[in-house]
Amino acid sequence: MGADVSRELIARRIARELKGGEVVNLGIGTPTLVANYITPEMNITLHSENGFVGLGPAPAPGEEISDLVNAGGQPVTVLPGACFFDTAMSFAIIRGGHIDVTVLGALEVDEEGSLANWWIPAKGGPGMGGGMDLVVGAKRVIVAMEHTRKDGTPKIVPRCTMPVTAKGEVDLIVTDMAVIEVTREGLVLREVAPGVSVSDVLAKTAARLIVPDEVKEMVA
Amino acid sequence: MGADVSRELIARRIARELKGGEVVNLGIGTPTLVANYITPEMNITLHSENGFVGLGPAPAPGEEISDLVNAGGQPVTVLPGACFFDTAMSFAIIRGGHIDVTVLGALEVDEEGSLANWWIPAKGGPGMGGGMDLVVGAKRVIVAMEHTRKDGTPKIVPRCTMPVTAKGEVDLIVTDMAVIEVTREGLVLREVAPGVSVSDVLAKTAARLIVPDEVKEMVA
Amino acid sequence: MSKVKSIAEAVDLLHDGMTVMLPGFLGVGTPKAFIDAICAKGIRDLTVIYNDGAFPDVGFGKLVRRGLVRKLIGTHIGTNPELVKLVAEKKIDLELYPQGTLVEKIRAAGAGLGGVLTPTGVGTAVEEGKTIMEIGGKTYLLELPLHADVALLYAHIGDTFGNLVYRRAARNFNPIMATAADLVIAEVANLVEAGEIDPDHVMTPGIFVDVVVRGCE
Amino acid sequence: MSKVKSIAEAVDLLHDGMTVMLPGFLGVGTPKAFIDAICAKGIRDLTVIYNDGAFPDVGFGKLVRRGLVRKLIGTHIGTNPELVKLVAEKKIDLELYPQGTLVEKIRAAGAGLGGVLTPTGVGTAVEEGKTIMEIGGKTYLLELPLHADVALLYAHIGDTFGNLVYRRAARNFNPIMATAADLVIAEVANLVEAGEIDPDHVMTPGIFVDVVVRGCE
Repeated sequence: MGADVSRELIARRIARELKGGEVVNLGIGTPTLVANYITPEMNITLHSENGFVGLGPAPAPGEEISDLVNAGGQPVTVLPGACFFDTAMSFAIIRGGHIDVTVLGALEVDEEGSLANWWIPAKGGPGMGGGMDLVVGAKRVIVAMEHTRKDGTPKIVPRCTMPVTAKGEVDLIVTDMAVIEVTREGLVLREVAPGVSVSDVLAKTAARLIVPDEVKEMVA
Repeated sequence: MGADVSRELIARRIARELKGGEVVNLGIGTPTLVANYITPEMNITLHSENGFVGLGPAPAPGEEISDLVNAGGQPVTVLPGACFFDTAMSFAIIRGGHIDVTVLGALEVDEEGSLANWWIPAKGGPGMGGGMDLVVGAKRVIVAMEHTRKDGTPKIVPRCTMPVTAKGEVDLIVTDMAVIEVTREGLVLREVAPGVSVSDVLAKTAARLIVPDEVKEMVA
Repeated sequence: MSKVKSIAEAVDLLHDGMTVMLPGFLGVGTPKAFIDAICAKGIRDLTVIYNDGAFPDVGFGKLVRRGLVRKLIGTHIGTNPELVKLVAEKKIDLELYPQGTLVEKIRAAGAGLGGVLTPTGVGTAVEEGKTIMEIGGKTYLLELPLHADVALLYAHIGDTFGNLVYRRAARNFNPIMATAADLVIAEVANLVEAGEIDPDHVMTPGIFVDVVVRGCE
Repeated sequence: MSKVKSIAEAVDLLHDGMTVMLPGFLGVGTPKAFIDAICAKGIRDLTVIYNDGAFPDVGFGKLVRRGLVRKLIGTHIGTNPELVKLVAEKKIDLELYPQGTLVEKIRAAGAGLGGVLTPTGVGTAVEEGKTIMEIGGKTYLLELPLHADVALLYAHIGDTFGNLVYRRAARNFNPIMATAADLVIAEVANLVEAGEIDPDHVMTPGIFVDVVVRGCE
């Protein structure tokens, strides 16, 4: 499966997790692609942490507005019912539990649902931005990522080795190979991608995975 | 001196304390009268803790607007340059040191500049409202009050006997008899009202008063 | 999807014993039609978070007169002699905070903060029972979040998604209370379609509002 | 009394070594003309409170490229490779906070709070050196106020008294930083007379603003 195809699979699968009326924040990268699979009928409101809700699609070329970008700095539009606010309000929304679902990438996720997705700058990483607040504040945290690093080493590990973004806040992990739920008992394998077997997933996962009797095929 | 005349004297004298460009909050009662002696040339901005700056005079009869009242609930107007905000911002302005002068009444003031102007409701008083924040937050606190209670007993006392609004925050006391400054050394008598002698003031004050060589006549 | 309901439908979402956030300052900024509906239905035993005592026949004062209030969490009751009397007779409980503290407690609940440190009240009766902290040579009180079951807002304009615009001094506690209750009901004087309010002019984002009802001016 | 000055007059109020609050998110909401004036004059050794690294040729990035920044207090630098390199080489100091924490620290300074308790960062490197408090079974970090010598705002509309209106996502840190600096200078794209902005639409009250300069769109 190519990288684009697997990113699309992840994004489509995550879109199916969203429920009508929910307020959702999509992180940069693969999470942003989830927006492509959200239809108006789903009645989802997208939050952009730089200061608005009602995020819409990219503008037509030439119709960009300088003051209207998403959290990745790309020109965007807003939908009817959108509104703008300051950073204090934006993070009151985030930290105060008013975001139903946040979707974000990760470098590592562990058995306790802790995740690492930023790096101490002294070691070359960019800083945490708004990610730590999103992970702590959102009612539901979904991680969207490749199942392994480029060199094939597992990103789902017994215990994060990198600086964590938050402890025990992840609810669901969606990768190009599997859907894994974080439960009190540990990580439970819920679905495998088309053409991927349970043993494939186990081989590429360093963390202990609970495999229930029924593991479905991932429907995207 | 009648009560109206003395209230007017106090209000006029306090107006002379205000400097160009200052943001001022006037409490209910005598402090409100200070507004009558503020001219546009003085370039003073009045803050109303229920949510705006740029407080103007009372509207002409019949021109009251239901959503526009001052902190005493009376219909008011706003001046050009006014703006409205919510209570969080209003008290961020107050507590954050963005009010230059607050003028308010008091039941008691003491030698340390502590004041009492609310009563525990169980004992029959109304509650502190926004007064405690104003006294703590404003850069300068001016108390406007009658020098004594109606029965002639002093309101300026060695130590407040009623529940205090704040400790050591009062800067200046303006009464119908005197202007008294709160200093590190204690209360200093700065001015006496026309027709009032220093010994009159001392007789009506329970707190220790420092009397400097020069005590001016209060000019209103 | 519209959030508009009738007042009757919205009042049915309330029940006896609730903790209710009610914005307003001496009645300005308090929903009128909704208060009348609560009085008509007689939802009682309410803990109300409201700034002041209003007046006996205005806003919160109507709930008091109708005997529906068990407790007030507020800052000042002096404008309502009926309330002062009921408090003195211990028929209504009263929990007082400085106004700036009350609004920060509500904001903290809405913003997911565990508390804020305020200098207001230090050295006074307000500090009783509270954690006192010294930071950089200054003394502060730790004030904890204050949350409610329901907030009843009043806006001059509201759209079908719940975006709200307040007018003049009627804004006061409305935008803050909107963030700190499980259920948020907004009475709006003027109802418009989503998209009709300039997104820069919205004062309360619709995501905070669950139900919109038509009120009166 | 008008607060309007020329950019040259306003830049003269700054000096080397200042702590500067700069609103903006990847450059959107940052004053452009004023940044250019600082670069032209070469005011250096600045500690800048700014959300991110912007881009090398945009806003805060221009100050970095010009060698004027000693330290950044922010949340994320990944979009500016030049800054990342300077930080790695220890030529620019970096103090990182979660974005929601950074804005609350600034708000606390402006609102006279001694600090706020946030759950963000608990159990991470962010908690190092901070007071940790447990309240109601939940763990919080105490975050202290962050104040600056000067804040440089950018508004779409400003009046001669300093009342400001921001446009779309350019609002971000502007209204909060307006409250937390000794000197507040606002670059406005459109300058109007006091009274021309609807008092309900003002986003930053003019009482916070000391100087207004005309900028560009």
